[in-house]
Amino acid sequence: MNPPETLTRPQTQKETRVTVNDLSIEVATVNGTGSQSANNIFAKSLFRMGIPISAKNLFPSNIQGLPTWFTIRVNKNGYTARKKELDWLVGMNAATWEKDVANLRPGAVVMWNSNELPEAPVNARGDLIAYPVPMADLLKPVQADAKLKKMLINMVYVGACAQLLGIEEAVVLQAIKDNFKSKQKAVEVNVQCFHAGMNYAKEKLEKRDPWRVERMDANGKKVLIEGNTIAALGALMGGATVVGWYPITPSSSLAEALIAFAKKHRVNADGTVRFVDVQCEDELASIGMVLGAGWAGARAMTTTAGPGISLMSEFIGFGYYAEIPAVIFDVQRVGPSTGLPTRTAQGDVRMAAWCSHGDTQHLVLHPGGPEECFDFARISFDLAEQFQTPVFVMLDLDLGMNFWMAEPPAYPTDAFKRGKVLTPEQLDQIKASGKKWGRYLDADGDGVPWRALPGNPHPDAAYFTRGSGHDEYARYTEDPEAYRLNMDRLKKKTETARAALPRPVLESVPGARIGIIAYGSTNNAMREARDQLVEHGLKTDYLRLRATPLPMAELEAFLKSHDRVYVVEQNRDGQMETLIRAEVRTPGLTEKLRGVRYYTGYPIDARSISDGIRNQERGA
Amino acid sequence: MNPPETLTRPQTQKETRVTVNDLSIEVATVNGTGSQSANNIFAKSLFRMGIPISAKNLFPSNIQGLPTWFTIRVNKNGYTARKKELDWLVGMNAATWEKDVANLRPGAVVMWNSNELPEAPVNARGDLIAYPVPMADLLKPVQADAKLKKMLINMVYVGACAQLLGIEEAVVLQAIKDNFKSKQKAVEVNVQCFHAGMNYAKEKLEKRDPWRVERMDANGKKVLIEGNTIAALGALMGGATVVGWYPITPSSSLAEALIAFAKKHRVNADGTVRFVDVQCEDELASIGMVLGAGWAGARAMTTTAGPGISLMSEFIGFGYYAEIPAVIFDVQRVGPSTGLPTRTAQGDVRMAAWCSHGDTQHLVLHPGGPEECFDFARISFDLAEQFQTPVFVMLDLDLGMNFWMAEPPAYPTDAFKRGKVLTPEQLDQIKASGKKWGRYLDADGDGVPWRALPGNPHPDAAYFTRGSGHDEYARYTEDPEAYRLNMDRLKKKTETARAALPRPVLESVPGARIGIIAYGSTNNAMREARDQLVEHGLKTDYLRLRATPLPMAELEAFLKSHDRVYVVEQNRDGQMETLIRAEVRTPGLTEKLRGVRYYTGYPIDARSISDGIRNQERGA
Amino acid sequence: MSTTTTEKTNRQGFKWSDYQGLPSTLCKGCGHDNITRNIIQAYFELGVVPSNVVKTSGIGCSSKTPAYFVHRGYGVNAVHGRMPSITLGAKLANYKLEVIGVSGDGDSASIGMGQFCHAIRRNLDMVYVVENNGVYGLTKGQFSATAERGAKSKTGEENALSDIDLCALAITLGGTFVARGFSNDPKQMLSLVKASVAHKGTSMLDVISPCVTFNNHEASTKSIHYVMEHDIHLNDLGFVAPWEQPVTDIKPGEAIDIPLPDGSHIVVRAVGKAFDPHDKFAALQVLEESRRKGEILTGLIYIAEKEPDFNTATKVPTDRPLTTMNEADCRMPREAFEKTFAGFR
Amino acid sequence: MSTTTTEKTNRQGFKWSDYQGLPSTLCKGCGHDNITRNIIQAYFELGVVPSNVVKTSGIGCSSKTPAYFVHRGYGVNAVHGRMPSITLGAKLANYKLEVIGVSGDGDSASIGMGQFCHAIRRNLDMVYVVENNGVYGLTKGQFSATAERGAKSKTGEENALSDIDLCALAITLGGTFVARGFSNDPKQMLSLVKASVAHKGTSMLDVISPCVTFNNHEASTKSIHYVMEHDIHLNDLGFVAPWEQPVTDIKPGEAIDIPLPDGSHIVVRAVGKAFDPHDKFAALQVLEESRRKGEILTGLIYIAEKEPDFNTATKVPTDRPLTTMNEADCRMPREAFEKTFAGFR
Ligand SMILES: Cc1ncc(C[n+]2csc(CCOP(=O)(O)OP(=O)(O)O)c2C)c(N)n1
Ligand SMILES: Cc1ncc(C[n+]2csc(CCOP(=O)(O)OP(=O)(O)O)c2C)c(N)n1
Ligand code: SF4
Ligand code: SF4
Ligand SMILES: [Mg+2]
Ligand SMILES: [Mg+2]
Repeated sequence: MNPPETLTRPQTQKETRVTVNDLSIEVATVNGTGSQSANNIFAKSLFRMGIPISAKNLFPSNIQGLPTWFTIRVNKNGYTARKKELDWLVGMNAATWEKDVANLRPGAVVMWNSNELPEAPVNARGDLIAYPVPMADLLKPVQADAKLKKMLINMVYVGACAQLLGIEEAVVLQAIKDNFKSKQKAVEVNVQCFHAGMNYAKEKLEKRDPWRVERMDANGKKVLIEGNTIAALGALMGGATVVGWYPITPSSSLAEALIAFAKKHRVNADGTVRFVDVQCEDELASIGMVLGAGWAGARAMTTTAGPGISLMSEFIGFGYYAEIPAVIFDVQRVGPSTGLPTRTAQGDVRMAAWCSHGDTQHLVLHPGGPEECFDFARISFDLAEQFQTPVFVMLDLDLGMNFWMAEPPAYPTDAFKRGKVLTPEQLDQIKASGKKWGRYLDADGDGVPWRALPGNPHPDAAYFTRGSGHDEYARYTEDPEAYRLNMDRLKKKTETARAALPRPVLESVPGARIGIIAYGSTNNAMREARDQLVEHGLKTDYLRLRATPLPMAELEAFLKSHDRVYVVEQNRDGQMETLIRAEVRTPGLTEKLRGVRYYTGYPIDARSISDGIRNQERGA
Repeated sequence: MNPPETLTRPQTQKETRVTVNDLSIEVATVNGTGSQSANNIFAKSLFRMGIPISAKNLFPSNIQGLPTWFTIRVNKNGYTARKKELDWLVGMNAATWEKDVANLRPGAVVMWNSNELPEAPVNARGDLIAYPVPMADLLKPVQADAKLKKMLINMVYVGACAQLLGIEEAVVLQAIKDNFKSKQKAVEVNVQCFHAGMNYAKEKLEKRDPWRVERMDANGKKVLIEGNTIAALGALMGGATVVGWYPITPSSSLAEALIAFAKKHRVNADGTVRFVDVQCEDELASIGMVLGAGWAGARAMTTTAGPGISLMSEFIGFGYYAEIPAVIFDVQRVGPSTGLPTRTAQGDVRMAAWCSHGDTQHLVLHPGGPEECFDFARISFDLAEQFQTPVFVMLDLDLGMNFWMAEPPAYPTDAFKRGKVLTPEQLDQIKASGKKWGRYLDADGDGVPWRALPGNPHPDAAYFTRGSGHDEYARYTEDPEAYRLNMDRLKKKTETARAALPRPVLESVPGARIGIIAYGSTNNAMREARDQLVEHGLKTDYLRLRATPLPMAELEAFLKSHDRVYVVEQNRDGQMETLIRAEVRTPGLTEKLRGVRYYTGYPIDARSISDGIRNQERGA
Repeated sequence: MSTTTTEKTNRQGFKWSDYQGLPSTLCKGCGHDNITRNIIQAYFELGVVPSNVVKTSGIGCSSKTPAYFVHRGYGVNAVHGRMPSITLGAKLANYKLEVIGVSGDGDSASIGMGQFCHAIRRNLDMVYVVENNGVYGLTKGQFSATAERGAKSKTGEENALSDIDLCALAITLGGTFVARGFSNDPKQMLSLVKASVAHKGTSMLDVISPCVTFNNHEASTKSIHYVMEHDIHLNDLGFVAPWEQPVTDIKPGEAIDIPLPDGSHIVVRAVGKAFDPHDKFAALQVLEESRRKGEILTGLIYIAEKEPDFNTATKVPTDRPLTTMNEADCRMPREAFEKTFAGFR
Repeated sequence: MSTTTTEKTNRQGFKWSDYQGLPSTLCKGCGHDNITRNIIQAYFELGVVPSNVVKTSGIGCSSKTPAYFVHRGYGVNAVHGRMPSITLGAKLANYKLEVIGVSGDGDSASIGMGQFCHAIRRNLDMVYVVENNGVYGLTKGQFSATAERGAKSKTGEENALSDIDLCALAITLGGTFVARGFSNDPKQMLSLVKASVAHKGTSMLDVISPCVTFNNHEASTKSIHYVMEHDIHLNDLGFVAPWEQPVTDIKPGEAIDIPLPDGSHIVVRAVGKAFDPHDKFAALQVLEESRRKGEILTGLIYIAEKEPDFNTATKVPTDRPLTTMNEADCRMPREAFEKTFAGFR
């Protein structure tokens, strides 16, 4: 740590080591001050230089005036998880300034608006590389009102950082243009401010830090996109036509993106839209509407977060029991209750699996990255219609609202799998064959019944759907055996579905005795964590779960072939571990399970995983 | 089975075997026809003869005109579960007549209203003991209008059965008087009809069946009571002062009984009542009101069933996280969804344990009989206030709405345990000692913080309760460490509570290698089931769980000391088994678990348990 | 559809029995069954295609009734209080469906109050029937929110709170068709149901429908007897189907002829003083006045001149239901797809 | 309470700062903060004992405000839309508490619509403030159900549905105190808040409270500018506390003096034509008329003559809060207990 004698002024000796394309930048700012576009330009520019990056926004649950941190991780290896240690701070917020500086690791860079923030905390540490920038002064020549200047100031640090890090000017200029599109005036002032920062750094700041960025070719055709946005595209391409939703962070942007895409890509010549969205009065209405639409035969979905799922619980059980397709996007945030609405967690895993009273089992998809956000959003509609049941697609705030690099998906050409829907002709055939169709009849032995859609005019088609007891022909009954048989069939249906869900992904290395299980956004830290473990001499295999009900064969095989298996998740209670324990039956397997659980609201970082495993391995 | 030659007329040879105080009677009738009082008198009379009985009503989810079955089990051993095999049918319902007769076991008695129901089904079987009674004819001399006669006809079979079974006339007459209380006219006609049936049987029916009842002295001071009623008394004596509820079968009668008791026993001289109930607009309002009252410092409760719990999910998570006492009676019925609203299940066990999004763990009590309905209702308020959290009391339709014999509880003399509530004086002391109180501060190391109640005028007392992130001093925070620490403390609190919950009850016999785990109303079939198993040479030990989070020491010890352990429950998915699997960590234990699951909506019977175990033991 | 039996058919060739449902399991004499009969009759006479009928409901005795009419139609008996949302989804998914939602006063005025209010506000093209008996029938007779203050329950309890008037509420919320009927007044009921079906928008039909088992006693204000004594017809309604002879002899001031979008007409004759059912404000006034007098005002209380229904407002296509949208309808072309992604580079 | 500082104290000896709360985290200029200021001022002037104040809310920017006033009081920030039920429980548990619930238009008119309606019907003695900005502030500006048809969002979207008028709704539902204010009109607000506190029953205060971040643009109908242009005072209110000099010089027809149960008075002077706030029907009329004219009518719109509040209706004891009930209060005596059980034999 910093020796007492350096307390007066940051060390000025020039760094000789050079670290290329590997740093973690944090802009500490205040929300509602318009730093967003500057930060996006910052991130985009790095990305367009072909360097792997990820960008995260750590924002408060309010609209204006509270601390927000924007982090960009630049990493040539393609590590995209949050990094615990920060290399490069841009301090813009007086309220958090001291703490922000205190949090830095020795040797880190700190750049700050020296017109506003005191230098003292930096000096007090003495082990930082200090780049004070008088941002307000630099803005003086810029023609803009006070409000606009508040926003423009952010372009100054982009300029200064670009200069110091070696971000290509042309790339930034293009990013600015793209960001403000046709708004020529906006482009101009932003460029002006960017240059102000750049020139100041060029002229007034001596580079003393080791970090550099250099053009790479790692990003190929990749895009930089939020999980919610790409999931919305998946839903669009998956054929969602009805969305009922109620705003809630961090899910709103999924619905809003989808609506925007539909308004662009689903418009008929007469102005009608092959899509309808209703911002409902609450989550109970959203899911009710979705179930009504799914019952009528449309591909329908809702977007929500934990509190919404809780409210939907009754209706979700109805969907399960009455067998109605529905897609529910749960972009998870920190619970219980309102919890930390703008922070991330994998806290609804257990609830989604077993949501509602009585015996229920739901189909739950856990995309592990942006590409899967697209894919799973898309196939969720197939699964919902094939199995006539609510399907959950679990994102989380980190995956949904932060920026990720993604391989653009292939243009989908497969046909929608609309499941067992009977046409009048098919009903005629059934009749002709002397059989009788029943809405809940297990005609195919797979537990999945056939349905007719409302409006089907065939005399045998009509039926009555209810959440109360019913027999194979959808007739009301309280008969004990009819109830039991139907429940058993539902269970069979779930088993059929289990086999149709996305298989887990196994990454193995020769000789690993330790297994890791993870899912969802935790995946993004896993490669790095496993590399860290290798550095510590621990080889690991990794089974990534992508859906529940669990893939029992793969899961048990994985447990069998390892001495200890760590389930890494972002919740307190080990929710996936619970699902695993509940289902694994082969003796001797569950005792191999150990949990690594991270629950602070921040996205999990690789170090927390590798440390969590190493600590337990030491004891093992 | 019945040989073909007896197909014409039931056999008439007199039985020589005599079975005393051991039979199962079923009255097959139609709901809304007023059979209830007759059946209650029937059951009461047997009970007052000192013979152990239980009485169950199997009713439809409608108000009038559909089949209802009332069963009385008379059993000198005190077996009170539903018996699979029926000994004695009273047929009153044309709609179910054929099926009712078909369901009887050979040699059973069938009595029926021969003015209305055809004899053919009885003759078709030929292996039944037939007692046709022309009930309408017998009613002719009775002065009553048609509507009343419909009700009175039920007293005729009570009379005929009494005569044939040997129920003491004086006892029945007293039961009639008690039932109709001061309504002299009603007493008279009922007695008249009773006598009409009795005399008809005496004069016209030759007793050919083996069943007799005889006075015993098995019932002592016991009462015959519905679980909901005695739970209501428990809540009253436990100090419930606020109840917010919304009607739902099978829980309404709990709230309604409580309100009636309060109106009797909580009235002030000025007409005010030391109790308030609000029939709320829905379950979300009920639980909100209860949490509001609990927060303000009252002992508050709600009553509901599965659909209500689903709707309350969001608020229940709030209660957990904001730490507010509340008592929730869940009288379980068959799910999922609306399911079979008038049938019984243990289907909300898993949901109650983990209700709501995010990481939650709730305190859940599972009374195993009427006495515990009283006790657990009572102590639930202590637990809720001690641990400042929602507490579930899980009944089910069988326990709640059927008649059970119960030892009247001792008059409670213990003080209410109101938990850690600070007075202004205590706040002064804390201040004087130089400490600072925090609403969520773990001052005692047990995870349970202290609270001050609204209105407490001490300057340090006021605080703000929220479902969003908060620190030890109830201040809003999104700080990652503050969040984690609070979640860890909540977990610690749950551990403290776990140790304070009712301990499991162990019943063991020397040398048993097989263990059984059960809970709640399943308990009522367990003695009989274990006796049956002994008859088949299987000795079993029995651990009755009474609460979750589970008693890990006792549970693991039980698992350790047995070769196989059967978890018997009334749901499809083995919900308690899941909770057990989720928590047991000692290697080698969970693989001993096997499930016996009964889910038809009927109360579980002993035979289903013993058969379920025997079948698996054969395979073991 | 050919008729080989002698059973009468309607203009679409459907028999009356095509509009029947399962036998009712309600109590004998329950008002709800009378409403069911009028719904059957109205659909039969209007010639609605049975397989296009979608019948939705919540939970309660009233909510059971969709099983008792139009067995050739499709039903959903949803969860308690949430009929409106299920209906909304179904109708948006397939605008061709003829939707009718049946609810109870518990279902709509208590647990479903939020959905009721927002359904009215949305003006989805649907019939919304509240079978209003002042109690929760299916849970055995607790007061509902439409029970009048001071009303006595069967067990003698007095209701402490004032009632919610669903008609006044619907008008306040911008309802476009608000009427009140009485289950046991078939003539008025039939016209009201027909007009409800013909109206394009949410037709809110508050039908006083006595619960003969739990709310038909003397101190009840929703007993058959009480309602018959206090029922005041605001107007008499003549429903004229598009193929029927229009009423031409209306003298000014005597009646109002209201044309409906499907070509049918309602001829409204005020019973007492002149009353224009297009006048929202007058509607609130007569409701408030009759309320003060303790009367039960029935008839067509309010109908808006012209308000877009929700499918129109949301621009749902009118040529094909959303349920039929296929890959080509849903997926943007490859070039657009690639361009979209390129935009994120 | 002795005052050693020079800070002014009220009649109860409390300082203004005793009524302050934490610093607001809302956007600068948010209407909600202005309401907060008036609540603080009203409580201070009324001399309400801070530790008896219970502040409840749902979720939203508006629902955050209870943290910003009366830090010596107790607050619950419940879940979205459920403020009324939490408040109901708290007040029934302890009738001594002075309860104020703060909600938003999303919180009360969307997800909380059911609880809003039933709160009004119940008439619990509470202040119910809806901080109405026509949008969901906290989730970034989606339309709420109080947004007018045709209003444009910040992103240019047009609202397709008509707005819900919470005042008309509350009156229709039997509300006993219904008023509308404007966050940026402190004089009227202060009187309204004071009268709300003094009224025994649910005082519904619909306060138009511009969201400067998401709904203050030109095409907004809830911007500060728009509201200032369209705000029409129905009446001017003078609030006279019990210890203040009563207004004696009221000429008939000029103003109405409304005495409140706690001894205070509201002196209501109609601004335009004569208007009696006791007249429910007139109230609905002025609301409907101003609505048609596109005006925003503010003032005391309706106050009932006399309606029992909910604690009274439910016979909650008035001598001791239910929270204090001990074993002796709650348990029937031993003999009664034994008799009760004997009755089940
Ligand atoms: C979530 C939920 N809560 C409670 C119930 C129990 N329940 C069934 S019907 C009903 C009330 C029905 O009243 P209403 O809508 O007036 O119908 P009615 O039976 O009077 O026709 C209630 C409370 C339920 N089914 N679901
Ligand atoms: C159950 C649930 N659904 C959604 C949300 C997300 N949410 C938070 S505030 C809010 C709307 C707030 O609007 P309003 O009540 O008008 O308050 P304002 O912010 O405009 O003051 C919503 C939808 C939530 N917190 N809980
Ligand atoms: S209980 Fe009442 S509402 Fe229900 S069916 Fe019977 S009469 Fe009708
Ligand atoms: S977003 Fe709107 S409502 Fe929320 S604090 Fe800002 S100005 Fe106020
Ligand atoms: Mg009803
Ligand atoms: Mg708002």
